[in-house]
Amino acid sequence: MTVSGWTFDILLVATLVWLAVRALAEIKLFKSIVLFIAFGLLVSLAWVRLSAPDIALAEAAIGAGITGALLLDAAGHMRGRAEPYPVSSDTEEAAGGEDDA
Amino acid sequence: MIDAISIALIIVGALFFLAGSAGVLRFPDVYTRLHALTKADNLGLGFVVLGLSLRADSWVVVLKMLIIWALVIVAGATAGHLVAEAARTSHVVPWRRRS
Amino acid sequence: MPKVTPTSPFAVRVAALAVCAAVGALLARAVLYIPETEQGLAPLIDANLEASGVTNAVTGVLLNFRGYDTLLEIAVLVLATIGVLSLGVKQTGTWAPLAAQADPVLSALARFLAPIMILVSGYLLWAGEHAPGGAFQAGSVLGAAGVLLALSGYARPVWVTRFALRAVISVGFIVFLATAVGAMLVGGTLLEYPRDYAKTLMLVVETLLTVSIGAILVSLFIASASPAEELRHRSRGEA
Amino acid sequence: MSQTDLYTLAGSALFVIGLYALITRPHLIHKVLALNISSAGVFFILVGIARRVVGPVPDPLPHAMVLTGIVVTVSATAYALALAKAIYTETGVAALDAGDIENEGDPGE
Amino acid sequence: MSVIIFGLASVLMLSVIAGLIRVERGPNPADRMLAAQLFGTTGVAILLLLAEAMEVPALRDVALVFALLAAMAAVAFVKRAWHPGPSEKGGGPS
Amino acid sequence: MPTRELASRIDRIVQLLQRVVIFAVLWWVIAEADPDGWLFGVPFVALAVVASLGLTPSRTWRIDPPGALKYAWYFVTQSFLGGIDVALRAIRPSLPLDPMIVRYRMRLAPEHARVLFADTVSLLPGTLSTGFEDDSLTLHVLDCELPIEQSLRDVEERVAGVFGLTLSSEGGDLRVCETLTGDECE
Repeated sequence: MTVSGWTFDILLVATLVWLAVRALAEIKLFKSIVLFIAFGLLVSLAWVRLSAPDIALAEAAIGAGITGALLLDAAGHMRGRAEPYPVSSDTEEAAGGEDDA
Repeated sequence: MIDAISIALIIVGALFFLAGSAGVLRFPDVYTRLHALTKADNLGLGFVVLGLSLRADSWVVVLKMLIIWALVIVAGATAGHLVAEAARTSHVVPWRRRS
Repeated sequence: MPKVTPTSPFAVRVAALAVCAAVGALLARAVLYIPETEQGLAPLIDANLEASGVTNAVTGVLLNFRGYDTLLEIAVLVLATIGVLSLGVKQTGTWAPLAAQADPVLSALARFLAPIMILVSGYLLWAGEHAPGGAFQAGSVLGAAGVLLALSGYARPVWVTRFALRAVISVGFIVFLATAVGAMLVGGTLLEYPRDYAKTLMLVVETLLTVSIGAILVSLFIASASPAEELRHRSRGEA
Repeated sequence: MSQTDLYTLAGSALFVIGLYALITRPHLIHKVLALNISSAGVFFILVGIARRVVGPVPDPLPHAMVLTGIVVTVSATAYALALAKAIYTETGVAALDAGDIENEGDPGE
Repeated sequence: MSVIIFGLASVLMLSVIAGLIRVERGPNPADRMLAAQLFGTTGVAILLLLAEAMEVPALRDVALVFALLAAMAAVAFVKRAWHPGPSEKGGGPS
Repeated sequence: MPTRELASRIDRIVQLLQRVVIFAVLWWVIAEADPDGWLFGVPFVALAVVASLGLTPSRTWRIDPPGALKYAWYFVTQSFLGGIDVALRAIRPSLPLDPMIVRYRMRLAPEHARVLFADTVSLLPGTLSTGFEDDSLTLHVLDCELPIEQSLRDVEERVAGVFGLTLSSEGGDLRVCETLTGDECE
């Protein structure tokens, strides 16, 4: 295994573990779902690195296409429970980027 | 020689991806970030595809990568439009330089 | 906005942490010390691959050598679908009017992508015989096409009656089971395909599995997803 | 330490992270996510084991099992989410530990 | 040669990680979602690079599937998770 | 009117053949020109054609090849410029942005042309489409210094060229919106 291959693997694995922790620790429902969708996409890359393209294909289709849609639908169904959606301009979050411009 | 050009093109592509991510991080609101995402990343992927095409074994592989690129462009443009529309109809206020 | 209590009580968390740490340590030790000398089943599978009717080892394992895994899996899928359908988020026609309201950009995307997805799903089914791909991957892409159409308001084309949908959902499982039992009757054991017909049988089973898996994934989504109309009513009611 | 070890160790970590969250997070969607992450961890370990074989090709058997596992996981996820939504529709609560949820935000907000 | 390509794939990984910071910061659900969209595009690029570096042409198929489904999350988000604000016709307050 | 009927029938057959060719080429490319693939290729191309005809049943528009080529060249060069423009803005320390919401009255009438217009505009320098409203497209502009109106008119002409359409004389003008929904545009 080459050095740059290792760099890629370590970056990937570290990101995966970090995403898993963040997705599960996050209180905001929608945010943790987005983190999980990102996790699913990266898992697919991990299968590639484990020379399992068969699994990578299935994971790509299911992780990106179906699980994500199911979870987002569920989040829409239960919205407001964990994160209020900004609906009007006076919602503090809606202004967007007041802090990180 | 061809290898060098191909690597150079891929590096340019990677730079566009980095610039796109920089935009997504630095730009002030969701609309401007969508600009960075749709334009810079699609161009970055274009350069990566171009660079890899120079190394490809056959024309069919080049065409296949171009199809993949076209699909990503369509997806990116549509997703940008939809997310921007959702944000606008939900009254997410755009950032303004003045006022 | 009142604060959300993020996790369980402190004592539960400490106990869980202790258990998980122990499990994790054991697991890490175990995976690091699996002996490398083991031969595994790869040579065995390699040697018999020719008999399976395909050249992609994973497909061979899935549909021939360990066909009962796949058979039970598709049974699980059918059961899950029955479960979701019977949970009874209302199956009224509320999806249909969505088409009229659908964003033209979104509906153009769906009309553009869905046929390509069908084509790619066929490609993956074909590729599965000798390269990565196969019924599951093809079925997932087909399912994704259906989910995209559903999201864009094309959930239920008029020609899909409920009976037809149920038939498609179960056809993969039924035919798979029939070939398995048939193989047993012809001689040999459950799922042991006659060598000469292995290729054809697998082709038929795989194609039907693809269609079934696609239909199952779409119905899992449609049945569990609440129609937008209902969401609107709900939000009005709450306000 | 090989590349495979990296992924099997990450798999163990993911399994444990998922397990912990499954026990401690009350929200049903978090539990579903936890299950998914745990199963990803298990799949990593399985495929990692497949690569320990000395031969030229990785053992295809665990690959086939993981493939089956992924599809079963998505159907389990769909079923669990449908159940969670039904529970939410009936009770207005989407968490197992109702005591913690009393204080949660009003959906109308 | 594959060393350089792996290196460039790692650079793209860094760009994905930078996008994750946007998911963390938000502040708006749409901001988080667009970062997820970024992973789709970058993922396609990474897969194409890996297909070349690891000499596994099948990875282009994975990239193809990624590309086909790249808009899926955004569509699901807009259609199912995001609810129209008070001003939109027909939409109740959410 | 038998001649018209005949014409429409011929038109339908041409349409069918066009799609068959498109999807067959697509299969050929995706299968990387493997001749063994046609056993699966033929039925799945047929399925894709059926799906495509089912989803987009009667095509009342046709593509004008020279116009499409012109559009393609314009698109490639402009989206290249668009990418460079936004990348430079993203990395410049001063972050040169001066965004605004504008509303453009479209001269294109058919829906398919409008969709192509909106999708194209999102990839060109400094513009992002954010939704249709009657005959207008609402856009987010990255920098109000850019010559937006002119480039939008250019794009519209190219898009019209793809389908061989003539632009209506009405519209083609831009209004700056002070409010978000574009209710009060100057």
